[in-house]
Amino acid sequence: MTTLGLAPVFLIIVPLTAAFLAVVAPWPRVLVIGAVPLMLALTVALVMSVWRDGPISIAIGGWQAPLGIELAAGGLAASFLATTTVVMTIIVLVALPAFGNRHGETRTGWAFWPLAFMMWAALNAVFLSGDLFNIYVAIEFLTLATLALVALEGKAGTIEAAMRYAIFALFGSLAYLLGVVLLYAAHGTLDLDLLAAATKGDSASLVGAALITAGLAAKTALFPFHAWLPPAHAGAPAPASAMLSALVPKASFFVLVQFWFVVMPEAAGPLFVQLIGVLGAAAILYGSLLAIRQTRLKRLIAYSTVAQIGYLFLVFPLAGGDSAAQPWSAGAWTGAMLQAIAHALAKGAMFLAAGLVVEAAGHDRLSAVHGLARTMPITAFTFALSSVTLMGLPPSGGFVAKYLMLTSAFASGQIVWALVILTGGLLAAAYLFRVLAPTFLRSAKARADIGAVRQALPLTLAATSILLGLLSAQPFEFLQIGRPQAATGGLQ
Amino acid sequence: MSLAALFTVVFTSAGLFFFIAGAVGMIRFPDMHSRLHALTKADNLGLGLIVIGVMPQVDRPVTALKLVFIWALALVASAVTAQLLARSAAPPDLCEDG
Amino acid sequence: MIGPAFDLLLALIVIAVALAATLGRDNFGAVVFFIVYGSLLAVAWTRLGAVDVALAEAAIGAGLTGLLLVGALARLSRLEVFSPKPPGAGARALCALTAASVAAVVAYALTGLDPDGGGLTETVAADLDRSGVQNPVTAVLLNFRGYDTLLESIVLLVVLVGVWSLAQDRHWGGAPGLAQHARPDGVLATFARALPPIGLLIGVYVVWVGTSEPGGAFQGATILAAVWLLAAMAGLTDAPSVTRRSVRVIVIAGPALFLAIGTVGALAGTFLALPPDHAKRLIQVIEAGLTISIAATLALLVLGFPQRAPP
Amino acid sequence: MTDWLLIIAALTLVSVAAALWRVASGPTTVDRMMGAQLVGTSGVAILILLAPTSRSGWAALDVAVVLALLAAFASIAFVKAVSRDGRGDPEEDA
Amino acid sequence: MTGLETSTIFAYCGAALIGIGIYGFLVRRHMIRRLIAFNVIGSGVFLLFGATGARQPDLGVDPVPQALIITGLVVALAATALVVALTVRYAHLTKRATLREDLPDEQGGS
Repeated sequence: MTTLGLAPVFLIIVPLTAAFLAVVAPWPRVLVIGAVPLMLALTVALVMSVWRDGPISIAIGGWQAPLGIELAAGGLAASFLATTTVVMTIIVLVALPAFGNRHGETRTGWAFWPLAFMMWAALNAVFLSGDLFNIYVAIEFLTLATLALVALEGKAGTIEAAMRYAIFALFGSLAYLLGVVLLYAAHGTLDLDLLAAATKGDSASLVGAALITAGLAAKTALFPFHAWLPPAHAGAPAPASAMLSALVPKASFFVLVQFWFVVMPEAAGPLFVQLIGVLGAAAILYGSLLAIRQTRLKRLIAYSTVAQIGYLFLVFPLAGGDSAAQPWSAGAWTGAMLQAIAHALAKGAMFLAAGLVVEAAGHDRLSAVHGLARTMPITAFTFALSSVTLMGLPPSGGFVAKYLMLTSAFASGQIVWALVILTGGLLAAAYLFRVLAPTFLRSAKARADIGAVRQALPLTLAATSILLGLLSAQPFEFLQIGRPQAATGGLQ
Repeated sequence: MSLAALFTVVFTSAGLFFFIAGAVGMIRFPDMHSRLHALTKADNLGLGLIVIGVMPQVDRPVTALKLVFIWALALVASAVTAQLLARSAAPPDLCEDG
Repeated sequence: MIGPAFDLLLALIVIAVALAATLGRDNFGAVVFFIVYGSLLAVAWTRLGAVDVALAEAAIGAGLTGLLLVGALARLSRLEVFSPKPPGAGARALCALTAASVAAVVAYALTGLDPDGGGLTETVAADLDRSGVQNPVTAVLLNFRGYDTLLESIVLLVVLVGVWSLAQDRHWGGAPGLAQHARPDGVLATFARALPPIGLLIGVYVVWVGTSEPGGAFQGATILAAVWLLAAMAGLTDAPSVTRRSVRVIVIAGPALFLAIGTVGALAGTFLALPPDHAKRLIQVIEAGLTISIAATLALLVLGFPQRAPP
Repeated sequence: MTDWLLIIAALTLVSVAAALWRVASGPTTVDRMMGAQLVGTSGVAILILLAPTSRSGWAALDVAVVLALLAAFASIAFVKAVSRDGRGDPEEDA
Repeated sequence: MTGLETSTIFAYCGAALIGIGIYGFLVRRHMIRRLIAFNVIGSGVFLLFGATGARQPDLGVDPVPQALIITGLVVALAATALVVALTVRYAHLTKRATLREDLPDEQGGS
């Protein structure tokens, strides 16, 4: 096997090893310096391999499905893995000063690192997995690491947020697991590709699919299961918030897309895809309206996540069901995936920048951003660039994503979704200007001085989200590698 | 019916009798200490008789040994818990949830 | 005829116990019912012929989860927590309707299943002699789907980090839970001195037979954890400080060893490959490592976060 | 013989239902624990009765071993929890 | 699956347990009670899984569900332990073992 072929498994092995070491000894600096370059190299290797040779498939332990577990990475998985690598790299670099254990080991300084590396491993495990039960274990792994990070501050509010999240997450995992059980009972396999090949008109498969969808929707915080998200994402320490908001919901969304576009595309009836679309639209509008009303910086950003996640679900009415066979489906599907990536980059940048602002101001009321353009211009610029992506303005990645979805909505004659996308953009402008406009006000005095390097790190993420729009042709092409061709008949 | 089968029938029935007697005692006896007494009867005698009753059916000597071991374990555990529970001055109820 | 009658009776009792555990007003009664529930389920698993699961259910459901919940409820009641009003009759009826419809839909899904579906039984049997072990469940857990098991052992670790991180900052470096004590010559202490050797024997036996007969690392580790907790409850031993390097090495050792063996395979070409000639030995090594780490982790999880200042 | 053992097991199960009544009605928590203890022992007895009838052979006996070993633990956790300071034992308080 | 075999009886028993657990999960407020309900649902799912794997008595129980159930039991125990710890810590801080019902943000700002 070539070195390139080893990249996927080492994307799991390396962060796990780092997590083990982080449990034993509080030396994050060494771990970050050791693990980050390796992860970047492995990601480049994986992306190049997928780009050159197409989708990768690995039978773990040499046992082929259905007996064993197979890992798989096409363009979509590789893109999400690469996004994770970029976002996590910046996050761990930003987190080093705060959780550096410079004066001996502290509680948070110790706990943050195993959790961060385990979360990284869990995300990669979800994106690579080609087995329904293995995905269950990986998602539980991710959920429990998330839960611990949400509670890390140790205040009553953050622990309550963690408990609320736990209630949704536990319910979601059981629903997903029950769905998996029913699918296995009906077809005797857990492998995504083998399940895709099986005929699935029976009651167990349909009930299983519904349960899997409900479970994953609860974990992705799709409206009306969103109530846990804002307190959880806003209450965590800023680097953790960045992971939670930028990456964690993408994992369950990724599985949902795999499930509906690879495993059971034929079961996505018109009523189902429209229902999911309505929930996504509700999330966009409701999340945006609540974001406008927030008075705290991190809460506002968290509600923006509720809204931005809503866009992802428009992939179902635009590219699923009847639309799957239509010419516009590729654009809509790719647009939604680009939205996931662009949002990950922009939201990661925004939460990290917010963390710096909170650190400088000593509080997280919206007034913390007053005068930012003068006191912390790099951070103000980070806010501005990520806002461009979140609003969907050219030339950002968010623009390309929303533009692709918009044109598909028009092409398919589903004007309602186009209106929702446009309204969502206007509402995003409304809540983001509440952050951006005051940066030019006269400022209150900042309490702490934040170095230029620490400010520049989130900026690179925001800049990457813009770059995604400028280079949109290559990402578009890359996402098509191994894209499920749902339009092969059997559509309702 | 073979002798071994008859043996099993007699002893398992006797064991069952003590379990039922213990359960009836649990329901009928008025105070906690006499209920505890009923419990230990079922634990010790009921389980013991059933172990003896199943003995002729074993496949290997080691299984018989295991059966005796289970009985001994249950005997010790029940003696300890009975002792501790009897001494424990517990509040009537810890807390309620609607 | 007798078989199904027994099963039906057992199923009804299990359902009644589950109802009591969820419907009863008394919290402590609910926990007691839940412990009972675990032992009844162990019987149900035995009836189904899934003895490996029955062992796990007896050790986890009836054993460790019971310890965890009894301890937690006692701590909460000492804090005299606030009890909210129960939801109104209308809300309860709506919840009951939701729950009943989910159960009905699941039951409907079951009616559509092929009554002869054999799953992967034959596939596993066909490759069993290349797995290195004779117990098919162990073969699936440690070889065919060893990757799941690797991740699962790390899930326990992530939870341990999460639980410890709930300590107050001033307690960081202290030992988990509270110091326990008992009358040194009392029944409890005597029992706790006598039982560990027996428990150790049973735990190791359950792990050991796991390669050929029902049993394995998880069941054995749970038993070991429970026995150690008994000694801790009797004040005979105490949990070590969470900052002790040795404790941390013990909790990661098993998963790290498993990962290391998998990585060697990856460097040789296949992640987590166990060559058939060495599979048995490797599985035994992995199981031994996992047993130690899982037993330590589970025991520490039940004790909870540090509540004592470092000495 | 299989049928006979199953009949005895089923009837032991009926006695479990009686013990459950005690768990449900209390009145004290000690009564509930006692009921649970009886259910645990009955479970051990049922497993012993099932072992010769089970498809998996006498392996079911190992489940009985584990249950017998761990059945006492919940009661011990309980008596400790209700002791004076929540971490002692009833014999200290006496 | 229909009829009166061991596997069928316990498969439907599993479905019933899932329903009972969901009711408890929705109605109960005390976190320990919710955890019990969560575990009841979980055991229902596992029982259903194991029972559907035992449909052919002459083949024995499918070892794959058995292995996955053992994995699932451990994951459920881990989740339970974490939520118990969260609840105890929360009760230390607030004297509550239940979540507040109102969500301040949804009414606007906090």
